[in-house]
Amino acid sequence: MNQPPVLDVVGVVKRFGGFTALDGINLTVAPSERLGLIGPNGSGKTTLISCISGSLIADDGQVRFQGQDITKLTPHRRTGLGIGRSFQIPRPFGSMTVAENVAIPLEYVGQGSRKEIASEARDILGLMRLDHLADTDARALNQIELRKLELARAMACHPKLLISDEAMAGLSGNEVDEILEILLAVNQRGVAIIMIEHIMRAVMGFSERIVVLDAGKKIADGAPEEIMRNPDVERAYLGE
Amino acid sequence: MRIGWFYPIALLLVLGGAFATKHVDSNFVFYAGYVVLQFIVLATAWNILGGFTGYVNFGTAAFFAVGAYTTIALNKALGLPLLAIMPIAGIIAGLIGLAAGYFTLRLKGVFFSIATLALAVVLETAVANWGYVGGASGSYVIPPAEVPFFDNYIEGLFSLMLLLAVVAVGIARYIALSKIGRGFAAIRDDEVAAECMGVPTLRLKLIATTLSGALMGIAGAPYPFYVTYVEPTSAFSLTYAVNSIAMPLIGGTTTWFGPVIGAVLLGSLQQWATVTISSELNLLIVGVTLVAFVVLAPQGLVGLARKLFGRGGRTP
Amino acid sequence: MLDLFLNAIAAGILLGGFYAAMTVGLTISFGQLDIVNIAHPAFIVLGSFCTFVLHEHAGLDPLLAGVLLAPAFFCIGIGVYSVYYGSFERRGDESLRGLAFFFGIMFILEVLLIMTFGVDYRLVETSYIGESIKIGVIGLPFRMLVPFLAALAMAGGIYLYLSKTFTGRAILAVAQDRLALQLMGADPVRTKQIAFGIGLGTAAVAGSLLIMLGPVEPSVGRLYIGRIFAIVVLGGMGSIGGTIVAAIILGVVESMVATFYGPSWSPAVAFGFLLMTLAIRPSGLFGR
Amino acid sequence: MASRIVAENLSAGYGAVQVLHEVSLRVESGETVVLLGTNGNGKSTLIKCLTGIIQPTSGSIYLERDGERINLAGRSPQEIVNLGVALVPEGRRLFPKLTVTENLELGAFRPAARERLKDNLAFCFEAFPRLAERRHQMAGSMSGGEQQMVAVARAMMSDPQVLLIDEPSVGLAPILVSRMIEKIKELHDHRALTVLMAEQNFNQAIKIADRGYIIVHGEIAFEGESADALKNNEMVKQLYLGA
Repeated sequence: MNQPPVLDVVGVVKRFGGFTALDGINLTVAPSERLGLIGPNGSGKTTLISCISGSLIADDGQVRFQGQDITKLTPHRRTGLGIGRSFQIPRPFGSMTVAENVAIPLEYVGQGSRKEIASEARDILGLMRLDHLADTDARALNQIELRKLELARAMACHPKLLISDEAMAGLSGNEVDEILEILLAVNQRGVAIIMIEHIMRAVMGFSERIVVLDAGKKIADGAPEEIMRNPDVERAYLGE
Repeated sequence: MRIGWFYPIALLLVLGGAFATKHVDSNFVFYAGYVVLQFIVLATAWNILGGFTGYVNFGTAAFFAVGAYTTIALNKALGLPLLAIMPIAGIIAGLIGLAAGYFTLRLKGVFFSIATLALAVVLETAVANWGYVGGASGSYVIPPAEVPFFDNYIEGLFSLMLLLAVVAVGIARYIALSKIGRGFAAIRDDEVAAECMGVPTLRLKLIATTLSGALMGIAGAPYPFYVTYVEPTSAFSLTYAVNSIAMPLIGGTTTWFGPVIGAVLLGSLQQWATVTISSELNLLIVGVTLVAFVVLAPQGLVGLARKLFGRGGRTP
Repeated sequence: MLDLFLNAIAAGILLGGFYAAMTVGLTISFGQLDIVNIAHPAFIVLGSFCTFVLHEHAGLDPLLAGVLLAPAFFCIGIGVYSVYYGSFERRGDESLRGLAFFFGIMFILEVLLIMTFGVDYRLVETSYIGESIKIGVIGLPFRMLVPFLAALAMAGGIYLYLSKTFTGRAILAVAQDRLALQLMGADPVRTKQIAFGIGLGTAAVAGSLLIMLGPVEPSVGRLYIGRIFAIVVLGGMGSIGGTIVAAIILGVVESMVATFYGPSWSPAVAFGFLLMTLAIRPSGLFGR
Repeated sequence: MASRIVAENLSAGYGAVQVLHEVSLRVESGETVVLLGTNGNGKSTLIKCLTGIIQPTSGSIYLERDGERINLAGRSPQEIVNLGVALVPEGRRLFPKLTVTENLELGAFRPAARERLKDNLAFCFEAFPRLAERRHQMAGSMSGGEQQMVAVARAMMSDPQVLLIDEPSVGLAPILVSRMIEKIKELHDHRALTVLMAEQNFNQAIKIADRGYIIVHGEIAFEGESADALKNNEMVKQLYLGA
């Protein structure tokens, strides 16, 4: 943990009208760390990663990525710096094939020639076990394939930090394992990962560290075993 | 790099057209052909923004007329020849496109559409009040008596418009097959996802509005020489807008050749129909065709053909 | 000079009231339902010509004709929205093809009117149109005063309908959360049909006011597109009160410009208004 | 007026993902039944099935009202609301640009509730004095807790016999959660409501429960015939925290 953090979130606040979705969140992620972000429904997880990836701009506080202040940058600039995200509800480019979907970030974030892009797209699709569907129209995919495409596209942004927003919700046990294996393989390549997940088995097994949000506040931050013993976390989930 | 089939065919088309001027005697062919080609340019230009990125420009007539009136003004003031005026017309119309996009595209897309619609009205009023270019009563342009290489100026204009059409379609095709075009398609499919995948969406949209506007302006520049008498109501006629929208939607908006198909079909039909039926009925047909296609065949003829040949399904 | 100034203001207020009548239907369809009905001014012109026919051939008072036409326009509105819903809104295809659809309708209406009536200007004459009353130095011509009062009455009626009836409240809510409205027991499609119908109904009345104000030709609607969209946006996208205030502001500014710089600049004022509104304050002056 | 809800062998999902597998449950007239489980297990999907927001792929849903048996499957949300079944949806789903009063008035859209609008409005303002103070405020500008009050009050405005509540605790601080839960009990007692509440906050939910179901991976994993039976269940902690 003595390396400088790849991501440093300081006192981030986000309000929607009168509703405070994030109330001064602090969060750091070390290079190639696996971080689980959990919390009851509506606790602010998706809002937080939107402030990190740029689809929302924090009302207050600061987001730093590799030491650079990115609080107010547009999403595509952040992507260019190395933040990749998947969407909770898949948002494929419906008029394109799977390979073309992956090529978009490769082309706009990377610098490669058409040939290099094509071969890298193949690599990524291979990693995601989507290579057999490379020439299929994205709108013809099923749920698990769409989730994998989301991750594949996020990987194609050449991220140093990958944010996986509920990539496993609604999937079967085997499918969850498959996504977990993929994410581990991604992590092995030195990519830090923030995993948002409701499936406890998955997130507890995957993460080196867990951060728990409740009602827009961070209530716990520690190793999975600690978190499970933490009375505040139990209270957040089970109530008092 | 491979040359591919497009450029040789394009070259052949231009040469063939120029060759035809030497061997076809009927001027009607060139008068009618000019209009169809002009619609190919306008439809293609509209589609670079509307079809590729999904933002609707209602102001084709405004950009077209900017080109036409640039010619009138510069021809009168400096006596510049058409070929020198065309790039200037493109720059002016392109800047107007850029400004309209810059002010409205950060908001919801419909505001851009509304702004272009209002732009047409305001520019028309401005021109109608501008005495130097003839005001509301219009002005005459005297075409040059001699045109190098051609027997008469209409053949020259026809060949020029043919070249322009080929260049415009070439640009649209180049974009469609390039990084920019893939970025456009990403914006059209899902702008939020595109932005998160590193696509600079605002910049790309501004490129589209500028380029689209510039091509429309260039297409309008030769217009005064074609009609020889220009007045605001004809230069700003809504028929340019409705045609440039109807043609891509009929052909198919997501490809570079959809607008060409639509322009050739609808343009030729109109040229044929103006001879046989009244011009109002003619316009009514365009309007009804537009509405019928958007309601019944939303992907246009290209989409219908694809459905017929079953592309887009799942490859086993 | 002061006389001129006061008269310009008075004329602007009256003009603004008339603009409000033209806009209030769009405030509902665009502001509240999110339907970009750019054919609205074309329907207003259709209303003008229907008024003209009823006045010419049946001798009806133009305002009465407008009111009688409103139910027919209401029904047209239900039909238009049903097609729009089935073809675009349900498929999520409003932004490109939905816009082109209304543009096509606008064009068709204009061409049909040209085919039926030619491109000449038409007007209506009634006993009161030529009159005017004088208050001090200010002259208020009836041909502007009547549209102004009719506009206020119509806008007021719609305001009451929207805030005091159950269907009216559902109209205010439908664009905000469709599912939540279903959970209140209301049918969103039905609600939007009614709302869009009302929007077009106002176009009939506005059309009769338009032809009362001055002669009308088939393509005159286009001149108002920039104005009425600017008013909807400036008025806060869906607020009836905001629409009236924004319309009067535009009317006064236009009237001042026309008085002191010449009437040929009026359309430019509206466009400047629209651009300024979009660039500086897209939520409008009176956003809720 | 007695109303009970019976669902048998419900299966449902979104596209290719099947979320509910043959779920059966019943809510007797006047009962408060809680549907427990962490997110992603199918609580919301079940509630959405009962209110017509999504249609089940198989199985049946009946509302029994004074001996009359009404099939709910295949009906739209608005039809179901008109039968006297109100839903407080997940995420509240207020009309943010309408005032508190306007939101509540919309709650009374159902023809059967219109004539009682005044009484019900007074009742809601009495139950939630905070809302009476803020009746002219835009709903979107209110805090999370206040918004949840509006959502519950708005559902009450339709004069329901059956009240379904989906995750009332979402996004609320703990103290507000417990107040909201108590308020739901109070409304239940006052109006003799039949209540089905989906909630992940276990200890809060069972405070007011007569009975409950724990739903795991789209199946009923445990059926507790009393609050105590739920409380003493070993399964709960394991399910919730993966311990």
